[in-house]
Amino acid sequence: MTSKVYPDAAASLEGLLFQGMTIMAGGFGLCGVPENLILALRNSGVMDLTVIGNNVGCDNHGMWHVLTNGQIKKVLASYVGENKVLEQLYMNGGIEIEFNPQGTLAERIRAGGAGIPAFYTRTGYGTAVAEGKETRQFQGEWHVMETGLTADLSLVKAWKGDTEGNLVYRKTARNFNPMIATAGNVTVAEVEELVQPGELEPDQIHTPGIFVQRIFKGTQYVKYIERLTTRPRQAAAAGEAH
Amino acid sequence: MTSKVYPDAAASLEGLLFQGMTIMAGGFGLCGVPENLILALRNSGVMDLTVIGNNVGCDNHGMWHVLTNGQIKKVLASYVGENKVLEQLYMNGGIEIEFNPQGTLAERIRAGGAGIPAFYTRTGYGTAVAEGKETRQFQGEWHVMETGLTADLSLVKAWKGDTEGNLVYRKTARNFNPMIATAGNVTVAEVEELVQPGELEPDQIHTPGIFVQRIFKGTQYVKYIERLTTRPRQAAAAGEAH
Amino acid sequence: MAWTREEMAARAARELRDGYYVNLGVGIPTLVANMIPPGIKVTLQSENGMLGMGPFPYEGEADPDLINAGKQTITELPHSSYFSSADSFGMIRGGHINLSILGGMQVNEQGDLANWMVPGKMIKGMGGAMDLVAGVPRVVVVMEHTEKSGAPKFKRQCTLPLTGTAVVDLLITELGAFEIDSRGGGATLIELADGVGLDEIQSKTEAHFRVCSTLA
Amino acid sequence: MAWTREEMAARAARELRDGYYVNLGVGIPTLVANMIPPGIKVTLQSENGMLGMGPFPYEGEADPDLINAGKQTITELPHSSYFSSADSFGMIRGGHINLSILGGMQVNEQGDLANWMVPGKMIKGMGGAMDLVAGVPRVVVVMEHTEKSGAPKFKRQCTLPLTGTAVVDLLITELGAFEIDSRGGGATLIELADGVGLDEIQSKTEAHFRVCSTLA
Repeated sequence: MTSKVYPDAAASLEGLLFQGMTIMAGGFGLCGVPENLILALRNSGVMDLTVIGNNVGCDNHGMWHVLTNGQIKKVLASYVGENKVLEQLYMNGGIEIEFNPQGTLAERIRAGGAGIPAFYTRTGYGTAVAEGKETRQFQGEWHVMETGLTADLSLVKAWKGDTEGNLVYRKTARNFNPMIATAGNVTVAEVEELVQPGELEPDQIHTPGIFVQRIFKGTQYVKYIERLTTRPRQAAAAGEAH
Repeated sequence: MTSKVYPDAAASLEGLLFQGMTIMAGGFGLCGVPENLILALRNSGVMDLTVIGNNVGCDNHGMWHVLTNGQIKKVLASYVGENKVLEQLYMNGGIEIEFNPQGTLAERIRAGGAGIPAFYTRTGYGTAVAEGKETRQFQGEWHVMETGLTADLSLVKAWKGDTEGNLVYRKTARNFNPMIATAGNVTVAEVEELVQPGELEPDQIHTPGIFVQRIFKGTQYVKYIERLTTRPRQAAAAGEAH
Repeated sequence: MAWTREEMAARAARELRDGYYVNLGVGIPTLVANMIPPGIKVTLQSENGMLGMGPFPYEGEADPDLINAGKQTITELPHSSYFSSADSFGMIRGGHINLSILGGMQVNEQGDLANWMVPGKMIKGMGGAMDLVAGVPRVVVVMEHTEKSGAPKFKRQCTLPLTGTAVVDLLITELGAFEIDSRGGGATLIELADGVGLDEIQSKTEAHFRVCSTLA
Repeated sequence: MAWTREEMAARAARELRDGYYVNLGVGIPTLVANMIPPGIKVTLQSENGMLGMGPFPYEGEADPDLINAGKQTITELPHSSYFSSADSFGMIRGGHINLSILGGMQVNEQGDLANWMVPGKMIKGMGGAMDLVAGVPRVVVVMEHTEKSGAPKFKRQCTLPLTGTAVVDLLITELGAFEIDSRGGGATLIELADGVGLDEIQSKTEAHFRVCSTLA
C-alpha cells in the first residue's frame, strides 16, 4: 500500500514541480507558513511560478526567498506590505500582482476546492476590484461575480498530522491553510508532529486526510514574529480590560 | 450584561415565533436533531411554517411532531422517506415540498450564512432541479445557479456548548447543524452539556459563539435509531474487513 | 449463469485502487465494503459527514450519534474524521472522492442516470445522489439488467426523471459490464457474465453499444 | 480644542453595545479595545481567524502561532475560538459582526470610503478592508479631518480608489462626528469636539452636510 509519508521537504516535492505552474501556500503574514516546503521550492529553482496566498512572505522570510530567487512571475494576494523586494518589483513592472480582498481570496480558494466555479459577493462592488467582472443585483443590492481558484500544487503547514494526512492546526496558524489544502491538484503538508492514526481525535480534525497526498515532519521552524507586542507584567490589571 | 443562557426549550423560543416564519433545523435523519426545541415548537402551535432541513423527521420522531400538528406549510429538504404522514400530505397536495440535492442544500445554507447570495454548481444540471434556474458554462461545463438560504430562526443541537454559545458536535451528529447555526436571523442551540467558558478548547470549537444567540441544556434525549445495524461479536474478524 | 448480487458487487470491487476514497450507495454497492481486495487501502466516505467508515457495531454497542448516509449504525476507525455536510459535499463536488458506486433505475448509452423517482409513485427525494454523480470523477452504476416485466433498463434515452446527464462511466448488471464514454463516445460491452451470450444481452438491452473485440 | 487620538477612540467606543462582536482596524481603532465601557460585554474578532482577542502577552510569553490581523502577538481568553480565514470572512460577509471601526483616507457624503491605496505610491493591497465595509452592518471610520496640507478628507466625491461605496455609517474626526445615511440620505453633523465651532468644521469640510438641531 502506498504511504503518504515522505522523509523531508525536498523528497515530498519530487516529481511535482514544473515551469509555469501555479502554487498556493498557506499562512497569514509569517504565521502558519510552510517554511520547509518554501525553502525546498526555492532550492528547486523551478521558474515562472504563479503564487497564490494571502501574503508573499516578508523581508528575509517565507515566500520572500522564492521571490528574491526570481522564480515568481505572478502573485495573487490580499496584502504584500513588509516585503520591499516585492513592492519594488511591482512598482517596476517586474512582477504581476492581482490584489484580491482577503475574504474574497479565502472564498475563491474554498470554492475552488469545493467544485464551485463562481459565486457572488458584495465585497468590492464599485471599486477597482470589480473592474472587468460581471456585476448583478440580488434583492436590490449589487454584487460582483468571483471565480473559484485551484492550483497545481498546494503547500500547507499544520501543527499535528497523522500518516493518513489528517491535519490539526494551532491557534491563528490555521488561517488560509484549510482551504488551500482542498484546492490543490496535489497537496503537500508539513507538520510539527507526525503521529499515527488514532492519535488525533476524529471530531477535532481540521483537514481530513483525503485532501493531503503527501506529508512529512518539518524541522527547524523559525516561526519569526513580525510584530512582537507585549505588556510588562506589572501592568497586568490595566491591560486585561478587554 | 445579557446572558445567552435560557432555562429550557420553551423559554428559549419566547418572543421568536410568528405565523408564516421560516425555520431551519439541524439533523440528518434522527441524528443530531434538536429534539427539545422541536417539541417546544410543536407545543407553541405557531402555524404556516416553512421548514428547511435535510429531512423532516420520521414516523413519530423529530419534526414529524410539528408536521402532524398541521403547522408546516412548506418544506425544503433533500430526502423525506420514512415519514408516511409527509409523503401522504405531499401526494395529496396538502404540503409543498421543494426538493434540493443534499449537497446543494448544505451549500445554499452555508452561502446564506456567509453572505453569498448565489453560486454555481454542476449538481442537477439537465435534471428537474435545474428547471427555471439560470444555467451557464464555466470551462466548457454546464452549471446551475443556486441561491443562498437564510431563516428567521435556526434550531441546532450540539453535544457541548458553553455559556458564550460556542458549540462542539459529536461524530455524525454534526451534519447540517454547523451551517444552519450560521444562517438564522436568530439561532437557538440545545446542548447535552452546558459548560463554562474555558472548558472547550478554542482550537476545537465547531461553531463559534457569534452565531448562537440563545442556548440551553436539553433534557430527556431519545436519540432514536432509525436503522439499528450490528454484528454478532463472534463475527468480529470477518466484519472488520474494511 | 447471470451474476449474483455478490458477483455484481465483486465486479464493482475490481474498480477499487490503492489509496482510493470511495462513496458507496445503498443496496448492492454496500456489499462492496466487504470485498476490498487484499493489499490495497480504500477509505469509505459517508456523505452525512464522515471519512473512514467502519463496520457495523457489535450488538449492544450502537451509538445513535454515529450513522451512515443510509441511517445505519456504524463504527469509526483509527483514521476516521467527521465534518459538516457542507464540507462533505465540498469534498464530493470538488472531485476529491475517487469513485462512487451507486444503484440505478435506468441508464442510457450517453451515461445519463435515473435513480431517484418514478412519477406517480411516492417521491422521497434525491438525497445526495445528484451531487455524487455530478462531482465524483468515476461513477459506477450497479443495477438489474431489466425491469421485472422484462423491459430493458439500459436504454437509448431514460424515460424516468434524471439524476444526472453523461455521468455514468461503468454499468454493471447481472449480465455483464459496459464502459460508457461520458464525453459522447457511447457505450461498449467489456465483459459478459459466465454463460451469458452476446445474443441474450443484446436482446435485453435497448441502448446501442459496441462490443469489445475480445468478446465479439 | 480638537479631540485627541484617545478622545476620538473614546467617541468610537460609545458605539459599542452589550453583546456586540466587533472588528477593529489598525491605528486609532485599536485603542478602542482598552475603552470598552464597564458593564457591557464586547467580543473582538480578528479577521485572520479568531474570536475573543485578548490583550498583548506578557513579556517573554509571545506565541508566534497567535497573532492578530495587524500581525501583533496577542493572547486568548476563556471564550476564544479559532477558525479558518474562509469561516472568518463568512462571519464578516454574512453580517454577523455587529460593528467595524476602521481608519480612512477619504470619506464622502454618501458614505463612500477610500482607505487602501494612493496611486503612484507603494501599493500594499487592501487586506480585509473591502470585506469588512461590505459585510459589517455598521461601519465607523475614525480619521484626521484634513490632510497635512489642510485639504479636506471628508469630501463630495473621493478622489482616491475606493474601498467600498455607501458603506460608512459614522465618521469621527478630531473636530466632530457625522452620521451618514448610506441609503442616500446624506450626512449630518451630530457632534462637535469641545471648543470647535460650526464655522471651523464647515471651512475644513468639502462634503455637504446637515447640522443636527442641537448644534445649530
